Amino acid sequence: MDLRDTPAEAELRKELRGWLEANWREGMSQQEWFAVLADSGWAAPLWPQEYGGRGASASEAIIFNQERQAIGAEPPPRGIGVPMAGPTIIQHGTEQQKQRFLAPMLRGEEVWCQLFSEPGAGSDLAAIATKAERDGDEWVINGQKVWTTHAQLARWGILMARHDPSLPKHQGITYFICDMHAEGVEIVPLKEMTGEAIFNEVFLSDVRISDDLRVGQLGEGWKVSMTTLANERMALGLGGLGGTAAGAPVDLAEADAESSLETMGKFIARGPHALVELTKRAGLAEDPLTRQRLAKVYTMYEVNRFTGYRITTALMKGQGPGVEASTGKLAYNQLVRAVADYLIHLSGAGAIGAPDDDKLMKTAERLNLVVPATSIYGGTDQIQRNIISERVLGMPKEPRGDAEIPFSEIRKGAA
Amino acid sequence: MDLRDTPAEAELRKELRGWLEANWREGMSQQEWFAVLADSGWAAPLWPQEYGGRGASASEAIIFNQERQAIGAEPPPRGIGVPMAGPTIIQHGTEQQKQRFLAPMLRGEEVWCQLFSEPGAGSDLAAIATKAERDGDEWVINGQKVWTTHAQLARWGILMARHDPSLPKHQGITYFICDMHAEGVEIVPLKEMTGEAIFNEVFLSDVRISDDLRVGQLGEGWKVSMTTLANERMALGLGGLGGTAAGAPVDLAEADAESSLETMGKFIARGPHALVELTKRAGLAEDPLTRQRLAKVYTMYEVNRFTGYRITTALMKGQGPGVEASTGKLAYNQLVRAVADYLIHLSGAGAIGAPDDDKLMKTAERLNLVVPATSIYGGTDQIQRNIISERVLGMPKEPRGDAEIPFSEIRKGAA
Amino acid sequence: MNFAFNDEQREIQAGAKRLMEETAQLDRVLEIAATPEGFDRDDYAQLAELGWTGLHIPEQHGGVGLTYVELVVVLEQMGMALYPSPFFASICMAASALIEGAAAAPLSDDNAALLAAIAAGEKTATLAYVEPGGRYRPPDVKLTARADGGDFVLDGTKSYVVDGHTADAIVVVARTGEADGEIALFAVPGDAPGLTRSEAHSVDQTRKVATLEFNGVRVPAAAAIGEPGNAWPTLNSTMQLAGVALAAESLGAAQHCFDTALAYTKDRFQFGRPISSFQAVKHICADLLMAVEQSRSATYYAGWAAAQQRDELPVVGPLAKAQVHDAFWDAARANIQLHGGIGFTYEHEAHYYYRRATAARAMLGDGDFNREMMLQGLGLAPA
Amino acid sequence: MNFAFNDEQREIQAGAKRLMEETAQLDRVLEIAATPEGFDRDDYAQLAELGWTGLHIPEQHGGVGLTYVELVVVLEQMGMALYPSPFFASICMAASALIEGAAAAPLSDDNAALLAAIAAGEKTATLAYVEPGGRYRPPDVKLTARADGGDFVLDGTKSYVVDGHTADAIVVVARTGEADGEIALFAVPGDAPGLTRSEAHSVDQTRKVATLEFNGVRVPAAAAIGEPGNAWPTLNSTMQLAGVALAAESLGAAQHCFDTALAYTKDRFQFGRPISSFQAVKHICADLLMAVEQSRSATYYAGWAAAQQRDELPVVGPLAKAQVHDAFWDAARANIQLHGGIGFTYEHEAHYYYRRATAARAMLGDGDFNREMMLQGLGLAPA
Repeated sequence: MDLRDTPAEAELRKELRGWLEANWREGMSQQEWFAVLADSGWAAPLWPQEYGGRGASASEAIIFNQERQAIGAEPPPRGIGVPMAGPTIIQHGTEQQKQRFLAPMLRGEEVWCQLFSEPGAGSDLAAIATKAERDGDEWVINGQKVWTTHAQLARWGILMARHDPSLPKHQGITYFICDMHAEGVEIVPLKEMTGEAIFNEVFLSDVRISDDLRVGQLGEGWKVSMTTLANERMALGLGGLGGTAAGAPVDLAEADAESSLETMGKFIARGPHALVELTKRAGLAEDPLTRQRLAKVYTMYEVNRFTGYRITTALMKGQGPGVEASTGKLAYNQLVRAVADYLIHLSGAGAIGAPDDDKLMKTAERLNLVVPATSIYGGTDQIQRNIISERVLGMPKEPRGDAEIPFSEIRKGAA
Repeated sequence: MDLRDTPAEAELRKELRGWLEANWREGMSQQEWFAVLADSGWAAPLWPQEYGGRGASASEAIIFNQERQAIGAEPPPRGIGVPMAGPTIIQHGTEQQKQRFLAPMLRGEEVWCQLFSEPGAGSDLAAIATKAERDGDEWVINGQKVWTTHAQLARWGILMARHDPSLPKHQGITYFICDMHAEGVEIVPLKEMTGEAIFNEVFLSDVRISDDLRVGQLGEGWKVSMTTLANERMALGLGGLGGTAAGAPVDLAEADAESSLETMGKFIARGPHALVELTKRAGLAEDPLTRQRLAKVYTMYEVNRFTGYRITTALMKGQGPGVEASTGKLAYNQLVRAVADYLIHLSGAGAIGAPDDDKLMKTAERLNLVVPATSIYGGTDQIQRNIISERVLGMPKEPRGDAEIPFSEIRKGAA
Repeated sequence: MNFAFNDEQREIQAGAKRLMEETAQLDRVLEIAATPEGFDRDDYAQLAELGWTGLHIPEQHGGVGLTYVELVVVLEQMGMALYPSPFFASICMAASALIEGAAAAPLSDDNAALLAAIAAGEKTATLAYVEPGGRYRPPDVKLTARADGGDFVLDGTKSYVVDGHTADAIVVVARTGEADGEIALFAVPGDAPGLTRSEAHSVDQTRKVATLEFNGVRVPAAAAIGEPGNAWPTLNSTMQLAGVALAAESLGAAQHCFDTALAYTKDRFQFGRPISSFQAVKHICADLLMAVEQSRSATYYAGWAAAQQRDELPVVGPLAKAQVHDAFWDAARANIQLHGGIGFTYEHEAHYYYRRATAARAMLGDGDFNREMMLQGLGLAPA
Repeated sequence: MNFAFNDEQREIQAGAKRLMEETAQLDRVLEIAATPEGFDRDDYAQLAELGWTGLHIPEQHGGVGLTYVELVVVLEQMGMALYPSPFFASICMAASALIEGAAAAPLSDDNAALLAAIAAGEKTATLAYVEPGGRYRPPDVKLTARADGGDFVLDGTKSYVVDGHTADAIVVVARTGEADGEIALFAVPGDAPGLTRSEAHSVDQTRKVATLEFNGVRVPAAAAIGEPGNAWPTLNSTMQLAGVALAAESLGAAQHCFDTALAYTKDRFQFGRPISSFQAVKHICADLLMAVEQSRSATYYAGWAAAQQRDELPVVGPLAKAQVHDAFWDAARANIQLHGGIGFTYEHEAHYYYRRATAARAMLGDGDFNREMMLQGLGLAPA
C-alpha cells in the first residue's frame, strides 16, 4: 500500500504531462482540442485503437486524466456519447455502426442522447411501451420518452423500444440508434422543480429507423441496455470521487453556473475544504453544533475520496472495481444531501430566500432544490439498494408476477 | 379540547379515590389486594360483570387507574392473563371455560403464559409446526415453543398448534389452553444476551389436552390468536404512554430491578424529567451537544405523552383508538433506544463498564443490553411497519407463495 | 379530559376545510401568489366575515375571544392548501405581539385601535424581527430605536418580513441599549416616512416576504408595545405563539404531502404491482405516518398550552415548532421521492410543499434553535 | 499509486487469518476471556514468534521496522475474531507512546529496554489515561506527578486500563501542574509499590480492563517518556495512533457482523421465502455494505497516514475512529435485529460483538469527541 507513484508511474506521468503541455494551450477552441484528443486517441484512451481509442491501460488513462486536470485542460466530449453509447456500440454494434458513429462521437462533432425512460417506465425500465413496428427494412417508432438530457443538441439517440408486446417484458425489447433529426421526433423541454429545463420529453410519432441502426439482435434490447446502464452507474458513482483540491480558493462562482445540476457538481468537486472556509466566513467555526455537522460532512467527502483510491487502484491494476464501487452512487447522493443541508444550516434565516448577492446562500438554495433529483435519476436510491443487494450481495430477487407473462397482460397504473 | 376533568369526571374521580383510600392500605399482601380488586370488579373493569368485571366505561377504568397510581396502590395481576388470555377466552371460549378460568385469573391465583412463538415461527407466526393430533376426546401435542415469559410460574398456557399440515398454513391451526403441570411439559430457561433468563423454552412431548380446552373451532386458531395479539400490541404500545411524573425524585432504584426489562420499564415510566436531572448530575447540562441530544429525547417522551392523551380520549369516549395508536409500539421502541443511547452518552468512558456503585451508568448498561430486544419481541419493527402499512394505510400485502399451499409443502430454512 | 376537538371546534374545522376547497385549489393559490400583493383582498374580507381574523383576540380588543386551539384548527387547513394570506403574519404574529404586550403594559389608544382593526380584518400587520445574515437571538437585533424628545427614531434593516410589503402596520423589534435584553417593540405604519419596503425573493412561492429599510423612521412613544427596553419577554412569548401557529400550518402541509404520496403509491404500477406493495415504500409510509401523527399530538398540545396551560408554553411551543418541521421536511422529501421523476417536475405540486418546508423550517429559527429554546424553557440555562 | 495491500501485506493477512482460524474460534475465545488473566501466554508467545509484537516498532528499538499498515492488517483479523490478547494495549498503545515519546526526547535506557521487551513479546504494557467519571480531555487528568528529589511521586486513580491488571508496565498519564497541557507520561512497573490493580467490570467480555490506584507510587525521572510537563503532543499522537488501531479491530468486527447477518438472512425462511428476499432486509444490508466499505476505506487510509503521511493523521485518525465505530455499532445492532429472537440469546455470538461495539465506541472517546478532535486537527480551534 503506497499512494505515491511507482517509478514507472512517475515516468509515465512526466511523459504525459509533457504531451499535454505541448498539445494544450489556454484559449484554444473546444473543437480544436477535441480534435487533438481524438487524433491522439486520448479522447477514449481505453477503447481499442481501431475505433479511435489508444488501447491504453487503465493506469495510463487515469494518470492522463489526473495530469489533464492538473494543467487545467478541458475534458474530452462529455454527455452520454463517449461514456455510455460508445461502449455499447463497441460491445454490441455492427462493424458498420462502429465505423459510422464512433469517430464523430470522439471528436464531439455529434452529440448523443438517451431515449430510455418513459412516463410508465421509471424504476421499472423494462416496462417501456414505445412501439417499434417492422416495415420492410425499416422500423416505425411510436411512443414517448422522458428525462432526456441534451435532446435539442443531440444528433443521435440510443433508443429502447418494444417490438413485440406479446413476449414477456424483458424479451420484447430491441435497441436502436435513433436519428434525432428524423421526421416525427418532437422535443419538448421539461421544466423541473428548480424552475430550469435541463431535461426534455421526446415524442416519437411514426419515426422511421432503418434496420441497419438496430444494435444487437431482435429482442436483445434489454441485454444491450445493461451495458449502457452499467456504464452510467459507474459514471454517476465515480462522479463524486474526484480529487479534492484542499485549499482551493472558494469564490463560489458555481452559484452562477447555468444549471443547478452544474452548480451541484462544481461545488461538490471543490471538496470539503470549501465547507471549512464557508463555515469560518459565516462566523460559525466555533459553534459546537456546527462543528459536529461540519465534521460529519467532511467525513463523507473523505471516505468517498479514500474509496476512490481503492477503485482507482483496482482499475489501474486492470481489475474490475470491487464491491466498494457498487455503493458509489448511494454514497454520492448521501454526500450531496448532507452538503445541501449543511449549507442551509449555514444560511440561517437566509434559507427562506437567498439574497442575489450572497453566493453562499444562493448555492445553498440551488443545491437544496436540485438534490431531490439525485436520489431519483439514474435509478432511485431504492432501486440502487435492490441492485446492490441482488447483484453484489447475492440476495434473491423478490417474487414477481410480471417477468414471465406477455407484456400486454401486465397491470399498469398511473404514469 | 380541554385536558381538565369535566365536572362528571371530577365527581367520579373523587368517588374512586375515596373507594381506593378505603380499600387499599400500605403493607397489605398482594394476595389480599388482588382479592379486593377481584371482588369489586376493578381487577378488569371493562369485562362484563358476569365474568368478574365491572362492565365499566373506559372512562371509569382510566380514572380508576390514574387514581390507583396516584395513591401508590399496586396494579391488578399482570402477566398475560388479564390483558391477553382473558379477552380471548371471553370472545372465543366456551361458557364452561369462562366459568373455570376467569375468576382465578382475576384473583392472581393462576398465572398464565403464552405458547405461540417457535424457533421456526418468529415474524411468521403462522408457520408454527407444533403438532396437535386427535386421540378420542383428547389432543396429543408435540413441539417446541420459545420466548415464553413466566412459564415456571404459569398454571396455564395459551397454545397454538397445527392440527392438519395438509391445509394451507393459516387454516391448519387450532388454539388450546394447555395445562402447564401436565406430563410432557418441560420448561428450560432461555438465557438472553443480558445474561438473565426472563424467557423460557417450553418442550411439549406427548402432552395430552382434553378437547374441552380447545378455544374456538378446529382450524380457527389463527383467527383466535388475532384477538390475543391485538391485545398484546395494545398493551405494548400503551406501555410507553404512561403519565410522566415531572419532578419525581430520581433515585435510580430501577438499576437494582430484578430484570433489565423491568429496569427499562421503570426508568422510562419516570418520564423525561429524570434525564434532565441526570444531565445536571453528570455536569453536562451546559454542553451544547448534550443539550441537543437531551431536547430530542425529551421531545420523544412528550410526543408519546401527548399521543397518549389522544388515545385515552378516544377510549374514554368509547371509541376504538385511531391511527395514532397503531404506531405506539414503534414509537416506544424509538424512545427506549434513544433513552439508552442518551444514558450511554452521559456515561462517557463509563459505557465501557458501569461501576457497581454508579446507578446512572448501571442503568445505562442494563438498558443498552436490553433494548435490542424491544425491536424484536411482540413483532419486529419491520413486522410492525408491515402491519401499519397494510392494516392502517391500506397498502397491499406483498405477493406471497406460502399462503395457499399445504403447510407441509412450504419451504423452511434455518430455525 | 378531552384531548379532541369539541363540537364548535369541529364546526370551525369543517368550515375551514370547505373554504379551502372553494377558494384554495392549487391553481388559484398559484395565481394569487403570483400577484404583487400575494393575496386576495376579497378572500381576506371573507376570513373577517367568518370571524377568523379575531378568533383568539380577546373581546375587549374587538376579537371573538376564542382560544389558540381554534386558531390551530383553522391554520392546519390553511397550511394543507398552502393558502396565500396575510393571516399568519397579521393574526398569529402582529396581533399576538399586541395581546402579549397588553399583558405587560396597557395598550396605547393607537395600538388598541390597531389591534381592533386587525381583529376586524380591516388592517393587516406583521412582525419584523430577523435582520440580514442574522438569527433569532438577542444580539442579532441591530436595528436601533433612539429616544428623541417624546419620540423614538428607528434605523436599520429587517429581512424576511412575512407579507411585510403589504402590511398596514409593522411590529418592529428594535434595540434601545447595548445589553442583550434592551429590546423594544413598536407598531409602525406601513407608510411611515423613512420606511422603504420591497418584496424579497423567497424560495417559497406561496408566501411573500419583504425587506424593510428604516431610515430615521420617527414614531411616538405611544407606538411602543410593552415597555421600551424591556420587551424581551413579550417578544419571547410572541415567538412561542407564532411557532405554534407555524407548526399548525406545517402540520397540515405535512399531512397533505403524506396523503398525496400514499395515494400515488397505490396508483403507480411498476414491475406489474402497485409500488405501495413494495416493503421499501410501505416502511417509508409507516414511518411517515408516525412522524405526522406525533406532530399532530405535539401541535394540538402546544395549542392547548397556548390557550390554557401557559406555564408549559415555553417548552412545548418550541418543541412543536422543531418536531413538526422535521416531520414536514421528511414528508415533503419523501413525497418527491415516492413520486419519482414526476415529483421532480415543476408541473407537479410536490415542489411547492418542499419549498414551503424549506422556508418554514428556517423561519422563526431552525430545529437546533428551537430545541435550545425548549431547554431554556425547562429552566436549563446555557453555558 | 497502490491503495491495496502489497504481496507482503497480503501474506501477513493470510497468516493472521490462519492463526485466528486455528486459535480464535469463538468457544476458545470465550474460554480464554473467562480466565483471570484474560489471555493465553502461549498464544502471545506465538504472536512474538511471528514478529507481530514488533511489527511497527523500529529496528533500533528491537522491532521489525514495518509500518502501521501491517499492524492494521493484523488488527482487522484479530477484531473479526474478538481475539483476546494484550496485543492492542501493549503494541498499539504502550509501544506507540514510547515510540512517539522517543521523537520528543531520547528514551532512557530503562524505557528503551522496555520497548525492546514489548517488541519481543517478553513484556506486556498498557496506557492508563482516563479516570473515574472522566473523559479524554486535558482537564480530566487529575492523577498528579509530584517532583521529589530526582523522582516523581504519583497519586490518583486510572480507570478502564486495557489489560492493566496483567501488564508488566503501565504508561501512565499524569499531571505536573495546573495548566491543561502540563502533562507527563511515565512508564511504571506493574508491581510498583503503592500501585494497586484490580480487574474491573467491562460490558465487553472479550477484553479486560482494570482500575489502577496510585498511592504515592515513586518512579525515577528516567521513567518519563518525552519531557515531563510537556508530553501533551506525545499523548495526542499516541491517541491518534491508538484510534486507528482500534478502528482496524472494529472494522474486522463490523465486517464479521455484516457477513454473519447476511448469511443468516439467506438461510432463514419466513413466509415461505428466505428473509433475504424481503426488501426491508435487502435495503438494510445494502446500507450496511456501504457503511462497512466506507469504514474500510477510512481505516486503510488512516493506516497509510500513520505510516507515511503524518501531517494527515490528526485529521484522519479521529475520522477513522468515529466513522468505523458508528458503522460497527450499526452492524452489531443490525446483526441482532436480522437474526430476530435467536440473536438476542446468550448462546448466540451476536451479543459479544454488540458488547465490543459498546465498549470500543466509548474507548478513546466517542464519536462526538473524535469529530471534535478531527476539526482541531484541521486547525479549527474551538471556542
